[in-house]
Amino acid sequence: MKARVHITLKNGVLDPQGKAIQHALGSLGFDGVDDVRQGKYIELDLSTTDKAAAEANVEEMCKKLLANMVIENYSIEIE
Amino acid sequence: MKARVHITLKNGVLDPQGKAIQHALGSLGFDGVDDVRQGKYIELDLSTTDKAAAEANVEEMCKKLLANMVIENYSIEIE
Amino acid sequence: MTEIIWENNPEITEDLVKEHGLSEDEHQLMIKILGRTPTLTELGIFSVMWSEHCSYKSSKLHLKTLPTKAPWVIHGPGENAGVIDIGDNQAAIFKMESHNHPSYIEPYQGAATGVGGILRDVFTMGARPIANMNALRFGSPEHHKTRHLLSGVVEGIGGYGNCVGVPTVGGETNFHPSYDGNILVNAMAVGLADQDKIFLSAAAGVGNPVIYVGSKTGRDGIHGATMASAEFTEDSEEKRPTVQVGDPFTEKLLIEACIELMSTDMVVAIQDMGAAGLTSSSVEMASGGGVGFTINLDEVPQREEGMTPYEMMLSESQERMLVVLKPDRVEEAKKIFVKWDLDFAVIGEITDTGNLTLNWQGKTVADIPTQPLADNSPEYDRPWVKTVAPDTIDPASVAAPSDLGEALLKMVGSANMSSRAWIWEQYDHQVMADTIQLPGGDAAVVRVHDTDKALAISTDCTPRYVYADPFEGGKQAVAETWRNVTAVGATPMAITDCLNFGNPERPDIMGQFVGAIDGLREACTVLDYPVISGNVSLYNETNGTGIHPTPAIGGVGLLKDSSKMVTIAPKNDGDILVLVGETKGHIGCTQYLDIIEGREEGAPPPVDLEIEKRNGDFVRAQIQNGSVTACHDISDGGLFIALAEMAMASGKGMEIALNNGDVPLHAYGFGEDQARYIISLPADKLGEINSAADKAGVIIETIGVMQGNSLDIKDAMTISVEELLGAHDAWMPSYMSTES
Amino acid sequence: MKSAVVTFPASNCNRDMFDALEKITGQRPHEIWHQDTDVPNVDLIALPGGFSFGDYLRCGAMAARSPAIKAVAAHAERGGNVIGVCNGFQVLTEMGLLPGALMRNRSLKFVCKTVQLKVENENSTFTNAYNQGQVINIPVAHHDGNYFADDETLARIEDNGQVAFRYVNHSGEATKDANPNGSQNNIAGIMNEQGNILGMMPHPERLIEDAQGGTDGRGFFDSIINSLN
Ligand SMILES: Nc1ncnc2c1ncn2[C@@H]1O[C@H](COP(=O)(O)OP(=O)(O)O)[C@@H](O)[C@H]1O
Ligand SMILES: [Mg+2]
Repeated sequence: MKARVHITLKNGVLDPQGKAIQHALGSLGFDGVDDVRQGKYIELDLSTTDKAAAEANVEEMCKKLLANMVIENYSIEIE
Repeated sequence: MKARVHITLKNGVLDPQGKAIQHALGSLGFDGVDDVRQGKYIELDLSTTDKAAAEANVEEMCKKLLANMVIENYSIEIE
Repeated sequence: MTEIIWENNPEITEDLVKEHGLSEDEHQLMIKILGRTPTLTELGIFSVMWSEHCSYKSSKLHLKTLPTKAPWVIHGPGENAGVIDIGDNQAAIFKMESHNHPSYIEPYQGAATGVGGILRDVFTMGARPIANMNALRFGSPEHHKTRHLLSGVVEGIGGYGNCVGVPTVGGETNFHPSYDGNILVNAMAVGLADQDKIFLSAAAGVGNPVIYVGSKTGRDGIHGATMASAEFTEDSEEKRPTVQVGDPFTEKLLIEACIELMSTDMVVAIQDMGAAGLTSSSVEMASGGGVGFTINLDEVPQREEGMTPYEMMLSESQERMLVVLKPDRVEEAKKIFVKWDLDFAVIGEITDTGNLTLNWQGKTVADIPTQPLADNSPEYDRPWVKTVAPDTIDPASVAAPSDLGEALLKMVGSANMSSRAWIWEQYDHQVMADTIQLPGGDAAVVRVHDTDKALAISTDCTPRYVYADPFEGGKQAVAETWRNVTAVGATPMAITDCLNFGNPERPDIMGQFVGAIDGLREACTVLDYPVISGNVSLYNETNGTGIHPTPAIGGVGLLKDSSKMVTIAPKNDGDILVLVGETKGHIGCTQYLDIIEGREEGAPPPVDLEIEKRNGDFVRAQIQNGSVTACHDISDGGLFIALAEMAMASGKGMEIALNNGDVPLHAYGFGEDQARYIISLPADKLGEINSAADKAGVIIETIGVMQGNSLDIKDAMTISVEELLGAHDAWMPSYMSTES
Repeated sequence: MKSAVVTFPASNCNRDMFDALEKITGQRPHEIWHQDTDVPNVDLIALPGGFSFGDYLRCGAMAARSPAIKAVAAHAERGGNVIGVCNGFQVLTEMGLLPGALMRNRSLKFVCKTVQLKVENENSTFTNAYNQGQVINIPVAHHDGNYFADDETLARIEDNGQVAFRYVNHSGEATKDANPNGSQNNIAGIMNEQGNILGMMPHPERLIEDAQGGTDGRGFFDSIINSLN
């Protein structure tokens, strides 16, 4: 199965990258961009076919490695 | 409106970050991870309310800045 | 008096005061200063200003006793960083600071923002930063968090320093279980300025505009300063205060913009927003200049909506500065910040009231006399008990190892003595193209751009010595930086210190602090090596267990002619190796005793400062007159380790015969007697050096010659340099590539 | 030789490049700010190392879209010489002036150390002062120097002799251990087909005086000067 994980910064945590992208878009003449936030997107190919197990497993991976729980949130989709 | 952009590496392009994550997951005892690919996830807040215009605009942003078309693909969702 | 608006203001209860870390006495003093009950914003301001971190309330009394003056000291403690004269109207500006607690919670960002903060302290004075250093202590390598913390801290330091383009040229790294729950991340920055272009923080000129520049203010690290002043418990990890995220890109722009601004004559005063952000910067600038500040908080650039005055004043968002400009120069200054894409806002002006007056949404939310806030901050004479120094261990009582060569290999490949290349290769240590002594030597050396001069920098402390005997350990920390700076041929000029200790409310910990300060004072005095800046970090404890007392010292020296610099690597076969200083085989508290015998015991080696000075001055003179081809001081691990390090650095072997008399060879070789160096020289210089040593009253002895491919020590070992390198280089990469 | 150095926000080797050019050519280079829309008439434009725009989003991405870059491209179009060192190399690939891309180092870690490079093509504008196959020391300092190109591109640049420098060991072999970042074919620096644009990750400007530990970087600049005569 495939797991898709989104890792984003928690609210209120400064996002220097997002800020810089927003600024760069402005200089390239793109108007009306009020905010930009950058996160990570991770795709995992899992050998299991048990959706619940996959979900629990990926949850563990996020907590242990993929996300930095001090400043980041994660969300998981399994398919 | 919100635009969500996923930027992923093209097939065949080496992904050092994905490889490293896969390896690290293995050493942490997570079995059955066949492949990992890492990409970027960018959220944009747009002031327009015209979905088609937003889509076209973000498409331009991807081509001009957000993605490197030599190695990356992008996909856009508007909401 | 201004009418203080109470709307939206909670009642200032005793609990609320307590939560802000203020004692009852401090609460009463605050009321006395204000002449009334504080507003919430005012309570927040008092609490951070009177926190241990900002007020030095437990340490002030003792810090005052440190020597801070010398003819070459331009500004000592009291400014953002210390300043020394390095000739030709140039000045070196430096300081070291801790970022311990944030780095334990989030190692990458904690360490990164530590680097950012110390850089601002240096460039706020008008200096271009030219070198970063760090002093790091982690828990035992076996502790389950150590790898994660080490990798995050190193990446964070590199991530920030590399991006801003200031070379990270050296540091020190120890592992010890006492840091398991409380690592130490101390960062030092060194900058260069012209002496007539040094900027201070004292504000002046009623009516002058107060300008905010840099990044916007968010809700980051609110209460960081009070956190840095509180002991850790298991659940402070859970509370996870909003972590400050560093933005090195903005910092780089800020450095360039500030340097550009300061090249004009527009600036009256300037101050970075460090711990306690807008609060400490505005209070220090106002009280320092004996003036008042009126600030309109609505003008503060804000990253988030709905921020309260309390939040704005206590936010520790990074990459911000406060500037007082001359009148009518606002537009001109603004152009510079617009060019560098930084926020720029006029947020207030200088008044003659002496008060910090904060307005927000048409109301006054705080009105505090700054002089009493700054000057009447609490000062404690905390009770302390002297540390009882352990007995000296008789070298003859420690059995010899079965194989001296194996012992040496084990030591060069141990956690605490192995190569740190894994760390420094993650730091850009050559950007600016002036690094002329790379990491791995005794001191880092960076050229003063476009001159023949260079600065030598070293950070040092041996916490196990300080723990055993704070006074001797304190002396030793200073002496070791002095020795390291000397060993490259530089003249030691001054130090910065970062004093990391446990809970000062415990008399035994306070005793460590007082003892160490006494040692620092004595060493600085005898070595003519004043303290010009520093930082105190207390409450480094977890669940009541304190760290080893760690007064990290950053020493800086000057090489007037950088072509005279030497490294630890002898270059030529046939060079003679000479041991400088007396070897008695002091075995207590040594690396040998710890690594080979598993004993952390005994008195540390005593430091005779007179001999230290005599030997160092002799060695430096020989380097400066060109007699010496390489030099290495002898510290951790003793003579054998120093020889091995020289052999590894040069890739060449040596043949050594020691005259150990009745000292057992293992104690002679691994003992950590102080004030010693190994120098290498061409054979034809030997006569000259011998007579110079005689004249100076310095004990020296020829111990061998550079030759072959092995470290060959008579009656002790023959080990190929390759094997030494294998063990030395392997530990850290292999440790870091295994998962915990 | 007349030269110019482009500075982007958070370039940090611009002064190093400037000083190296000044010392070696004896003439002060021009300074180009990223927002300048025209560039002086010079023999060489250098894109320096550093972290333009923080290296946020992708290294070199934002710099490659700045106003001065259009003028740099026009200069290259006219046959003018352009070099990009480290971040400058990343900018050149992002601009599409050089093929391929620079990905995160295989180790995922920043790497700063002195490496050995083999000179692959002694006839080029940028290497003629060295000998074919010569092994030189040059420092690297980067987080994203892992050169990637698709197979076809890779074959083409190899066949055309566009590879200028390769990471090797002391004996001149392009081994895995000698490769500090995982680059394909151990590629450290490449040129465009016309041979007037070069990008490389290592920093020749950091090794031009004995005090810096050697002078192996000088040959690079000397080559460009030679090629103008
Ligand atoms: N241990 C110390 N030894 C000498 N000076 C010290 C020490 N600790 C702090 N100082 C000095 O006290 C002043 C205030 O320090 P600090 O609050 O850390 O500065 P900042 O507010 O700039 O971060 C500085 O001038 C600093 O150099
Ligand atoms: Mg400061």
